[in-house]
Amino acid sequence: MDLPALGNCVTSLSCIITQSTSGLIIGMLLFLVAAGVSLIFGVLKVVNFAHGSFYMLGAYLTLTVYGVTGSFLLAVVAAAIGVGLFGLLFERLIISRVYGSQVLMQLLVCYGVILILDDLVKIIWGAEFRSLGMPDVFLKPPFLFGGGVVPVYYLFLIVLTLIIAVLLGLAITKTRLGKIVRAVAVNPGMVSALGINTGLVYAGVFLLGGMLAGLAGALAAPVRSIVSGMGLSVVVESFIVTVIGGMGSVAGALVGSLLIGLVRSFGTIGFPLFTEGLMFLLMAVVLVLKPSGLFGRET
Amino acid sequence: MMKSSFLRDCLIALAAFAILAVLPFVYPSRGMSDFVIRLAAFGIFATSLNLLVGYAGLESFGHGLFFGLGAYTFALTMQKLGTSIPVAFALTILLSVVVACVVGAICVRLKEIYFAFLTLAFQMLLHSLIIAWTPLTGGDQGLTGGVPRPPFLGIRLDQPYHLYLFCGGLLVLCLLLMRHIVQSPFGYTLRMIRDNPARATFLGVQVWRMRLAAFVIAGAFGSIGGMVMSLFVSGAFPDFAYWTISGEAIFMIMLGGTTVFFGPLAGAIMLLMLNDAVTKLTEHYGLVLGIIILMFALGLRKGFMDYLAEWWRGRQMSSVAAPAATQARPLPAQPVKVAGE
Amino acid sequence: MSKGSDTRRHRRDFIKTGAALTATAVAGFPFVSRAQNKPIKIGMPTIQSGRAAMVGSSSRNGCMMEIEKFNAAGGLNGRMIELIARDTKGKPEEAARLSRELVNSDGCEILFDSESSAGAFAIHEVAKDLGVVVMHMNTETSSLTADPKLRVPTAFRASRQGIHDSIAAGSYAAKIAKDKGLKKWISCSPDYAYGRDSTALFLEYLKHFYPEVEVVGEVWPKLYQPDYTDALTKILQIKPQAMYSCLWGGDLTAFVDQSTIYNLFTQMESFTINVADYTILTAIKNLPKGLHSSNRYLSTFPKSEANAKWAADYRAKFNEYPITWSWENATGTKFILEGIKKAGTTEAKKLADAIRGMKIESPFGVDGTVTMREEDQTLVNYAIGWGQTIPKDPFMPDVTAVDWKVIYELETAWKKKNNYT
Amino acid sequence: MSARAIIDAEGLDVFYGSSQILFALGLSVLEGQTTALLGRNGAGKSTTLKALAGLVPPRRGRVRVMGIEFQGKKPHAIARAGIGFVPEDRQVFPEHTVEDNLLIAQKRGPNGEDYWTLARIYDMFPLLSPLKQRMAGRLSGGEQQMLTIARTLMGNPVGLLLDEPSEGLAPVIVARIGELLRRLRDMGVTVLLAEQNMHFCLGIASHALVIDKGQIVYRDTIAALKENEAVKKRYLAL
Repeated sequence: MDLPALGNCVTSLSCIITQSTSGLIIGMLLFLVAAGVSLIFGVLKVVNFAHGSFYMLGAYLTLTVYGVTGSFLLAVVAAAIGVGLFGLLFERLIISRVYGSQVLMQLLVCYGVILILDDLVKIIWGAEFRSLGMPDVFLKPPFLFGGGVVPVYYLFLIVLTLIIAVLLGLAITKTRLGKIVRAVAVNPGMVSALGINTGLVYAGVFLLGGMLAGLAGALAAPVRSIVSGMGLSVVVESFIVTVIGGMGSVAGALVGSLLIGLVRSFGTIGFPLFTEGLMFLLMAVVLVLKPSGLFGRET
Repeated sequence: MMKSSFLRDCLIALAAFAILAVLPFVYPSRGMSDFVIRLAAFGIFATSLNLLVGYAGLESFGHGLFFGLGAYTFALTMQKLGTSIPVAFALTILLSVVVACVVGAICVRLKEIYFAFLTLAFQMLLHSLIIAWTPLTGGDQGLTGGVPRPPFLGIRLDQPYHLYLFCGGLLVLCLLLMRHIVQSPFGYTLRMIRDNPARATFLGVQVWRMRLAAFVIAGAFGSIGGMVMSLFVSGAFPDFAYWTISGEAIFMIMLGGTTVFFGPLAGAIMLLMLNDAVTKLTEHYGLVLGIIILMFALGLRKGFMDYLAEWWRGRQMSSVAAPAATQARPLPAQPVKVAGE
Repeated sequence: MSKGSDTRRHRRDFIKTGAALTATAVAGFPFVSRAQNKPIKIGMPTIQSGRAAMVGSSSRNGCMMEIEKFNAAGGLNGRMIELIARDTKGKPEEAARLSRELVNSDGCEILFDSESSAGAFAIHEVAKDLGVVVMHMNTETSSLTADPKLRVPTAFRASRQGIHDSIAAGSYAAKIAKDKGLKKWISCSPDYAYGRDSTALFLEYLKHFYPEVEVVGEVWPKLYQPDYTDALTKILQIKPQAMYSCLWGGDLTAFVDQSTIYNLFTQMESFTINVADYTILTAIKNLPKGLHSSNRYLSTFPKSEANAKWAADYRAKFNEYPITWSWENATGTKFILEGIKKAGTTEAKKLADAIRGMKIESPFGVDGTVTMREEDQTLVNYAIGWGQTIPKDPFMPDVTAVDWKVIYELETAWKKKNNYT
Repeated sequence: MSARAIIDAEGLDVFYGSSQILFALGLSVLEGQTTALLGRNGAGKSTTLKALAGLVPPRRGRVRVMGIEFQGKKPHAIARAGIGFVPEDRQVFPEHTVEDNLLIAQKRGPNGEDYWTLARIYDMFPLLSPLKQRMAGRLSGGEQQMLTIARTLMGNPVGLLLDEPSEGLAPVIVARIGELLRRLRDMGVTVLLAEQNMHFCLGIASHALVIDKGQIVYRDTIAALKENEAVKKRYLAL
């Protein structure tokens, strides 16, 4: 523990700015994955442990498409769509068969898929870690403000994910489709009795979750190492976010992700050895005080 | 009637122990005895998890807490205090009971998925603690330097046959005890709570107290699994407290079945053998195991022993046409809440 | 007729096995078949899945470089080497289990430990238990061979060692620091045993050679942490003059990629000890210029024909660059094979006696040789040097070799301080 | 003019787990009529409606909507064929506003009918109009019942399955619902009305079915039932 260092940091404006932006960067990428996990859990009551693998697929797809076309934009779009479709297939062919089974059975199925995907990725792209490299557009000196530094790419990343977060939030609260999705989360039987094909809604949620995870993988590709098994830590953190924010809540996923980002960035200064423990501690506290999460519905 | 069935179980246990004792003379192989030791660790551990999942309806993601706690407490007691093995065993179980009381009291009030995540959080806290407390635990390197195995009561665990028989005997004993627990009135109360907590409360059962008791018992047995593992590898590693170890136990009980007492043991045998066979044959272990898991999970949609038991009951029903006395829980058939149900 | 003899042989085998088991039970020694024409089986618990799967492939490739030569030359009186690699998935308990199984069920007579350090300790215990020869190929944790309490007479190490690397790094970095007046240092290393030990020792020797150094901060990202933004911003906050990092593998490439967009490397001298390995050098798309690094494996250092040829052969054979695990495993294998030749047997005690203190020719040695030091059964006199990166092949054109005399001297002092003598 | 059956069922066997609720149940509801399904608590009224709506799949038997087989179809398919279901325990979406509840259910009828708009609904249910933006979970029981019926109407159904709309509500609200059902009948909507309370049905329904222990035990006009003291006493406890 290094509390004096933490004290020094929170009394210095430039440190607060830098660590907060750092928390924001970590949090926003996490949000893209966690939002899918949270929606899928909220609507389908499925613990999609394989969501980290979607993220991994996104990164690898980006690697390949970028390598072939040289266009980062194209690669990002391809990854989002590709992984979205994969999510759709995964829902239709695999996970829809264990709806209503014990949570642990769903977990087993997801684990099976993780094992298969990790190995397939290794067979297709090799066991060694890969790196995409920063696309030329973003190779510019970082911005400086308030004594803090923010690289161009991260600024792009924050703005883009914030836009997506807002759009997603609006879509889920304001559009008819979003309203239906939220209604399915509460009472799928009734929604079905009103003439709405809930199976399509389920598939759609997986499509959306897959697209977001694919996008996260694509956006992570220029800065993170791409390797089989890279989805694991992300999916574990996503579940922490989902629990903290409340299952099924987009706003909760956003706040939870940012909270985890901040815990990580300030925890590095104050509790350098125990940041992971800190995240789980936060999760435990939320579960004990308000099991449904900060933005969750009491059930 | 209760008594006589316990007596019968004791006899079966004795017979099993005798077979284990003779086995190495009939089929001499260190590989086999190593397998039995590992099976003892995971068999006890998985069965103890099923006390929670199958009998009490508490789906824990964090049972590895006790596996890790058991392994580390035992290994540390042996290394640092230099006590005899039975004393270290007793101390470890005692500590596990205390920890289980505290953690359980916090966790069992939550329902379903929240319970699962909270147990996971506690397990990961232990894992973080092990990693961070390097001077005591050796951090991520694990507790190295070996676990001493001084002789006690004529048992010399530094000799392979003794270690084998000790662990095998422990497996038989723990299974016997757990079997006794699930067949006791307490066990039936747990099942009633699992199937209908509201009814149980109505009948005056203190639901959370019963759940806590189940949690503590499962924790104590879980720590025995960890101790056996620590004896086997002669050390302890942070992996023993990582969520993957809970995951493995979950796969064992899901593969083997949650509704039959020996399901978890069958699952442990299956997963260990699968693991050993597949790693021997291919380096694409994940691919093969993943496909097998999917075949089981999507094909049977239940554990292997569950499947057998159902098939057996079906046969009996059709031949005798008598209502089957089911202690099995019907699978939740409805995928989602049906309107107006 | 043939059936009868089969049964008889079977019964004889059975009796023999039974007797062996009794012997095993009493003496704790495994039953090992010693038939003359059977292959010599070597068991290799290693990581073939998960994030560190590269360990397994490059280690096995390194071993095969030597084994194929040995077998092509006729083996040991016609007995060929058979390498059996198994996936531990990076789990120490699996490493322990597989090592036992390889010896007990598969009849392996020798173990190659190509695991991470936690796995190495587990395998070490097994070797002690079963009394087989084990060659540790990858682990750099110094205590494994330095601590006499852990010593096993049949266990050897053929890899770099943390203490050697740290002394070398300290002496090199101190020279640069003195020249450029770098006094404010920060460290950014993975938060686990290797990272902590290596960093503490580096800083100790850096101060030993240049006492004016002040450590102004430490950052400990987790192993396999995908994102280093929090660490980077903390470093930028502190504004040190120099940074030390022993991140490795995919973590290191991500760290370098992320540092680049923060312009971190233009703001301080960076001593990233593990950059100069071909996986890293080729994986990073925009390798920054001027990073200081130790050689993990470079075909240009030691600058010898043998080394260049070995690298070329390796690339031709496996269609990939050799890396540090490749040369370490090749070296370990060579010690075992030379030992077998010298002892004329695979019997554990005799083989261990043969290897102990042995000096062999090697492209990776300082003067064309490396030695398995007698006192602690670990590899010495391998090439250690430091240099600065350029973005293109040969990536690190000028490597300054570090003098082993300095290493020996400080290592002895270190051992004394830790009561390892 | 012989009216065609909007919905008819034959030989329905329905189980919950291992216990059988409906035994070879058959019924049909003719176009334009309001039929009351009467029976004591637990007789199987709700289960019958749910089976017709596809929410509880029958193990045996068949369900037809306007002559087309719908056995084994998902609830949404039956709903799209024009059968609207109003559950007994209301099941509004509590965290959606009243208007959102209505919008979710909005769809054209099976033949492209789009009679029901928000404006017409508020006209028909003046009570809901000032509550548009209120969360449905915060409405009173009577308001929720109104909303549930209104929500189902938004799907422009041809036939309505109404499960005990009067249950647990204050008399003044019950009277309003009765009035509403009469207006729907006059508009030509076909209704199957499950009720315990025969008197509530008297001014609404033209025909009556009596269900007991999962079987239809009586069918006739409601006027005839009113006079049949034996049936009333035996099956309806009146």
